[in-house]
Amino acid sequence: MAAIAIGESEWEVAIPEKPLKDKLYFENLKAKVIDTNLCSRCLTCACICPVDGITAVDGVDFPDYEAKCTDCGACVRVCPRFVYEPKSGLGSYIEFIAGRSKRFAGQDGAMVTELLVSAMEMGMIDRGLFAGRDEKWAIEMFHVRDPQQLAITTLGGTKYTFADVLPALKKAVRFTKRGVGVVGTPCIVSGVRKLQQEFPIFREKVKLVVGLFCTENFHYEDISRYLKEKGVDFDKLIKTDITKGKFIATMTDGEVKFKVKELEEILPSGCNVCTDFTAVESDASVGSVGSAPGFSTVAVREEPAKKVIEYIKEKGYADFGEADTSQLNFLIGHKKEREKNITKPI
Amino acid sequence: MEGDDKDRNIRILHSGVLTPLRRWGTKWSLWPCHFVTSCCGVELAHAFACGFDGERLGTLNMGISRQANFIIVEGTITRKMARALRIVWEQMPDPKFVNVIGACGQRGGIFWNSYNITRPSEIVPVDFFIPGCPITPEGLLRGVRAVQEKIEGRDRTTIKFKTAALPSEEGKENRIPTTAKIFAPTPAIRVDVPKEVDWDFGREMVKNLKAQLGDVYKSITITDKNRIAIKTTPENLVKVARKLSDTMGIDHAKNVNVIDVPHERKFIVEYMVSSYREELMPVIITIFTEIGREAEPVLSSLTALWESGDYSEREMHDFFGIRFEGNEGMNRKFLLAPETETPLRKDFKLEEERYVLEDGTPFAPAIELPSDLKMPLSEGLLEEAEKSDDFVVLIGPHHTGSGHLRWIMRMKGDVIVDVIPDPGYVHRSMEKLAENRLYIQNIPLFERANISDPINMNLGYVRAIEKALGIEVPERAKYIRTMMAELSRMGAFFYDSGIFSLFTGHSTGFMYVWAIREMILEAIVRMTGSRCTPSFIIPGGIRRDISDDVLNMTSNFTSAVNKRLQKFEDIFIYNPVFVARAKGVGVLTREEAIRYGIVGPFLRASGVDYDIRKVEPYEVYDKLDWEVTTGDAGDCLGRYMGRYEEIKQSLRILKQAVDALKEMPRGDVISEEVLGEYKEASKDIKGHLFHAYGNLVLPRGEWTSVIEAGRGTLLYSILSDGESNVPYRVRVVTPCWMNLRGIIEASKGERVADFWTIYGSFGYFPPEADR
Amino acid sequence: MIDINTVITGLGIEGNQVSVPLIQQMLDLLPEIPMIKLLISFILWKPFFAALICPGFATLGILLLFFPWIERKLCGRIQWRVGPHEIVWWLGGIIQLLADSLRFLFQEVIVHKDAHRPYFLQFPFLTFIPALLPLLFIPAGNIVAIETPYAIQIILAVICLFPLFILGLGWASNSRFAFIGTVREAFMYFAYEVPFIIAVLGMIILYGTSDPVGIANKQSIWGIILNPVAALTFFIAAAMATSRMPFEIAEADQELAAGPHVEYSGIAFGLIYVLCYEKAYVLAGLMTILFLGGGSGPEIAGLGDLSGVIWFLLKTLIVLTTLFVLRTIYPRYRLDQGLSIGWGAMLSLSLIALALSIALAQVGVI
Amino acid sequence: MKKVTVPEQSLGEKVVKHAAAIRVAMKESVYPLTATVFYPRERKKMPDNFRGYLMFDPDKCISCWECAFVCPANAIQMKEAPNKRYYPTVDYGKCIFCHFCVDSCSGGALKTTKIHDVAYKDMGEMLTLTEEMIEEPEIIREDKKLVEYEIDEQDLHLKRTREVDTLFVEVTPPVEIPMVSQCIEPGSCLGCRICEEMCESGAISSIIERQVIKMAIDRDKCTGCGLCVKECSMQILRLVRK
Repeated sequence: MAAIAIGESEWEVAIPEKPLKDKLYFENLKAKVIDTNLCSRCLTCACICPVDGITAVDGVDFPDYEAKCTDCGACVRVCPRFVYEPKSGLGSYIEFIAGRSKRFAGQDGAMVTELLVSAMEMGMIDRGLFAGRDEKWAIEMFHVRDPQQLAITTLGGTKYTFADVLPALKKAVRFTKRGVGVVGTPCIVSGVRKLQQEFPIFREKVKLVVGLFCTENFHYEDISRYLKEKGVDFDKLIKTDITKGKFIATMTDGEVKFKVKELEEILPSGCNVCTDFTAVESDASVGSVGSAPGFSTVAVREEPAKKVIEYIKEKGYADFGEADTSQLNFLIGHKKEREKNITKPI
Repeated sequence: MEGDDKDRNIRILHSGVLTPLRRWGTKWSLWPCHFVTSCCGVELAHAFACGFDGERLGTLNMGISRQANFIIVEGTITRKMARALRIVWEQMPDPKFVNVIGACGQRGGIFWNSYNITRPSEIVPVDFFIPGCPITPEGLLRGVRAVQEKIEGRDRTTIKFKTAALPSEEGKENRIPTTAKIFAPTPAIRVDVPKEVDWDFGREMVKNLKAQLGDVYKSITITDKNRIAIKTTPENLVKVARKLSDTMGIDHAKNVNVIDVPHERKFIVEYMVSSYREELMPVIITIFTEIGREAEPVLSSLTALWESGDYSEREMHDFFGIRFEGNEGMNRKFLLAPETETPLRKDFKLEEERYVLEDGTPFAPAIELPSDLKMPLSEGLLEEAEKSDDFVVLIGPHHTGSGHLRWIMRMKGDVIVDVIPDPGYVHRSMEKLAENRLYIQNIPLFERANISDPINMNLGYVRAIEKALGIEVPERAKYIRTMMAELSRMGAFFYDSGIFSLFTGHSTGFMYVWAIREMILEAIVRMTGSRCTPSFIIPGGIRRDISDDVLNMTSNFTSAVNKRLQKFEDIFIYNPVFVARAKGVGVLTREEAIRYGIVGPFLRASGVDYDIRKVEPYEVYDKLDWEVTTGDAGDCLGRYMGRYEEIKQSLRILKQAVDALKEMPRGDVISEEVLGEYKEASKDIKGHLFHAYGNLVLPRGEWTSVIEAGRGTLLYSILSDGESNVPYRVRVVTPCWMNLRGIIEASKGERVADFWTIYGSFGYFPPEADR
Repeated sequence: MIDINTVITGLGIEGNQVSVPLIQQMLDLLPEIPMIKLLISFILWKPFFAALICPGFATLGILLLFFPWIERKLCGRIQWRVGPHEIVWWLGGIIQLLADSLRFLFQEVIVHKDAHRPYFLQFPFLTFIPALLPLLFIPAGNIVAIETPYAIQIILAVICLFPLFILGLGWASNSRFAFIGTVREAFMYFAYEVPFIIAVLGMIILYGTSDPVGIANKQSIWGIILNPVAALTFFIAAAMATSRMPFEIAEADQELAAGPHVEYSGIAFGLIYVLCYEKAYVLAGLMTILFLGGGSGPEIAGLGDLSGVIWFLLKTLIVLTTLFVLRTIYPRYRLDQGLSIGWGAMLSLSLIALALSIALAQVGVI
Repeated sequence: MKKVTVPEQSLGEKVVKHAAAIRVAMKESVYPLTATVFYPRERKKMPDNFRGYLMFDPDKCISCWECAFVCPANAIQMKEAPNKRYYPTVDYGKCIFCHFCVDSCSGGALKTTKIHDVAYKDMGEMLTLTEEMIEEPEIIREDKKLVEYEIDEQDLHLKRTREVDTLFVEVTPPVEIPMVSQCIEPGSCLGCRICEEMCESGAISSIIERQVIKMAIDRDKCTGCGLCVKECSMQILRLVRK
């Protein structure tokens, strides 16, 4: 075993100020983010909580926090919406292309899978965090360390449900040797960035953050209830998709279609204040809008993602085409409108 | 249950006429109905053999429950055995007493959270509990004395603790730590992780395989030296197997294994196959396929090609609910568990460890006890036997000559038509427990599969770990391991000789070899501190060096044993009556032996020159001068004489190893590679075992080690996910489990009394087979 | 007042007294308390002495209490251990069997529901008839209960009844192991009985008489030296008859869990347990008479008739011990092997013995 | 390779072998090689490294919980003492005497004894609390003699001496490997102070000064038990050489 670098015996930790002085940090978080409906349920707080107390069963909460909470303030430090700086627009990018994986089949061009697997092959990361689902379409997080594991059909495809990506990230960071790749909605991407900003260990270990284009996302309990009402049988459900303003649930024996607008009644409050459609903070964001059917739109923003895309091109793992940013503008604009929903902090 | 009052027997004794006489007579005439249920039976035998001779106390071992008045429950009572215990207890005349020896029968010992063990105290009223794992003979005799005292009216625990004050100065409130076990989330399970090894023959072989198999395989990987993994689809499995069998002469399956991967909704089913052709001997080919994780997935059986995999397939059916189409034994006979229970699936959870003592919490999970006393037979067996005019006798699980399994014997006159084994009475779910324990904690666990050959059990497991980590063990440790492994092999042989002589009715033979065993155990106890369960070999070496006195003693043993062995030879081995009993009985030809999957010395007795110590040498076997013993007879006497000759070779090895150790300067006995920061502990692990090994994690992949244990090929296959400090799956195939088939086939057509000769000649040790 | 001597003479027990010179004076000195004298006369009356004391019940009783101990101790010794010891350890556990029998006596007797209850309980007692009856005909020295010229034949006849009772035990038990055990017993019965009888017959021919006292007296050279073949046959047959190793085929602890006795418990088993010792005692006594010169031996000063008794007992014990030590030397044969030994080797041996006897008788050795 | 042949016994050989077997029995009945220990009245000497009942010294215990973690049978469970520290208790109804606990005890607080012959009349009694493990327990002993196995080049001999063996042994303390916990990446520290709560020796301290938590590890007090390392949520503590 290699010699371990001698560490420090004494060190200091800067902790944030508490707006509510004599309350615990979590109570501050609750008052400022959760109770004000700002919370996006990205669960960055659950990721960092040293006692693993924060859960998201029915809204983010910390049951029994009086007994368990160590009042370290980490949750406040990492919460992207504690001091909310809404982001929007297309963001900066190096390249804006459309791609279709030759190796994987999935939603559209399966470029998310391709990006992570290629990064794994390059040795940049040794695991990717994917959202899988169980028989009831509830999300379970998946650490993919081996492209072979992607044979599981439930990993690909959109679920339109919040995934506990970030709680899984902590374990991934703990186990990883080379690095972790994360896929997530814009809120999750912001959470990861915030973690990286606060804690060097995440800077070191999280190597690739792939964002997804996102208009809104739903809580599992809400959407499953809603879909059941619409007549979707989860045992037979194969995939879900949103195209052209319609939600399509494909089952073994038919389809259920309805307008996306109808879903607004179960729209989470966190999404209601989210203005980011393209995950501007990510290394690369991927989505179906803006490219031909069967292709995914990829906005390559940072150096790591660039390297991966080059690797893919070099190996010829994917077909590439032109992406049309203009198609995105409508949705970007649509999301930007939500800025008005943000109430000013206390 | 009714009448389960602990002091009822004492009341019976103390009432009625002539009470003092009754008490006195009962006190000195406690005849134990030796309820050999598990490995403590080995130590019980030591207590009643010449080393301690329990008969001195008037306790004459009696196999028959009607005539005994004392049960010594020797360890584990599984769900299946629970009924037998109750039946035996009910059969015994009043007044009767029960002692439970060994931790398994108390709060479960190392098997405390097993899904299959019960607590005897809930089945029968127990008078005394004797701790130990296994107990020492002294402990057992202390228990007998305690019962004698109880009969006299002094009912007491024989230890008194003094309560001392604990430090009471004010301290700070402390947090309770979480478990030391780390489970990786959604682990990546892969059987065929490729590995770069220097193995030209293998690369050549892979090339040939690819050419031969054509399109029926998915991938062929070299996973380690001498290990090849072939992936195929469930449909093509039989095709691959047939090609391998036809073109390469792969003639036996060493292992059938199933791995449950719930998060990927699949089972991996793997067959480890090999050949007894000279050049292919060390190679183990793993053929594996993935099938969907349903309630009862179906896969075609390979028993038509390799009958040796038969019992392992049945076992997998019990544990995972996978149906092997074409195997007749798909009837869930192993566990006598609820029909729907598939315990080795990952969603079957065991009780979690507790690290803080809480008042009023149970220590072991409560297991539902069987409610009736029926021990079911397979349907229609009796009717069918009656029609063909066969006589059916059920032998065991509590029978002087059955060991702890049940044999259903069909006979016509004095000729055996069929013997159907009903194993699993000592199934203690080792494989499941191993998935929930740290790597280091599994060392004592696997050792308990067979405490008559503990060091080989220990060595096999540790070697699999070392193989995975690529550790080179210090030379001195290697010699000590070899020495101990040979001692253990001798112990196993003498154990089997003793049982064999008992089975042929020769109690003197039993006593003589048990005296020799007593010497072996003395050597082991001085080396390690424990008689039967040393747990002495740890990854990277051994726990500590051994002293010169012990080396001298071991060296003396190699010559001292001859005197007693000579007498044993005269009175038992060359005794014309014994020769007449064993000669020409239960013959297995070379082909039969290979087909039925016989391993070890029993296979060699049928003429196959296969000894892993030569084929794939480990430790220092290749540096020492010794020979493999084979024979052509293939009968009971051949098997026995072959093993006897092997023991003489063992003495040779032992002598050489001890001499080398005496010459060798003292040095490290644990590899510094594995100790890391704690390398000062390389001479003695004392004080740093957990530091150094608690977080041992194996690289991803399946690591298979085979060693030659006392009774044959012992295979450990550890599947690691590369992140957890607990194994994902450990599969252990013990020689006795493989030999079970041989006993059945050799018995058919022989005379009834020959069954015990055959059974004895195979050295069957049920805890090892059932695990 | 009745003269006690008259009574004694009247009963006809006067002349047939065991004479022991050593205690004769003491007896003579006994005060003239009539009852005691009568009692002593009775006890010393030879038929009575034989039936009640030696070789009869008292000796048998003591033997049964101590012989298993001797056996267990000796076997223990040969097997490098100790045997029963701790019960009174300074005497080496000599009263072990007393404890065992007391335990059996007071233990519950279980009659399981499948058993034939009356027979199951009767047979252990009935079996005592063939076991005890021969004792009346076996002389210790010159002391014998019933003196008849056909004693040997009667003994043989009664002994041959013995296995029938064992069959009864097994049948009444109604258990599969007991069933197999009894069948094996029956097979073995026929296999050893024929050579056994022929061997004895040979000796009767040799001695020209079947009166045991006469036989004993005729052995100026012991029968075992005259006809060792017959002695060997007799000994092996005795081992078979008492189910000793290597012929413990019917009981076969490891195979049949003691065969016919498997279901017996408590005192019923206790009785069966001693039965085989009783039978062995009878056979050993017979062997002593036929081959070892009965009670003959150097006169022990002052013991008179008892000298013969002691020699007889000593020889019987030696035979018994040899018979029982066999179990430490041999494993057991298989049934078919046992049968082939019985019907093959032993039958031919017995015929050779018969021929030898006839030849010797012709030559007129005796 | 060595071929084993099974014995073919001719009639003559059979007789010889019969005679050999009988000779052994006769010889042994006169000069037996008895190897029996008369247990309740004698006691076999066990080596000093014998793995028997455990004894515990609270002064040496650093409450590192390792005995509880390593125990394969979960027989060792910790119990809070009046001084708020956790000390081990042993349930002999589960203990398998592997002594992994003794070998894991870096302070040498657990040590072995030669007690192994104990009968309990009740399973509840088998739980031995910390306070009962400190002083030497008494067991019922009837032995007056000590028997030692001696194996020389000829045979096994039983050496009997008229003495009563002491069951308690002096053990050598384990090799000391001084380790200390250090923070390898202070920047990632959350300031949750779990390590401080964990530390039973009080080596880790924290001071909150306005918006800064000052963490300090006292190198002298630190026992190197590794509990803080194990529990650190960010895994930024390491054990390093002192």
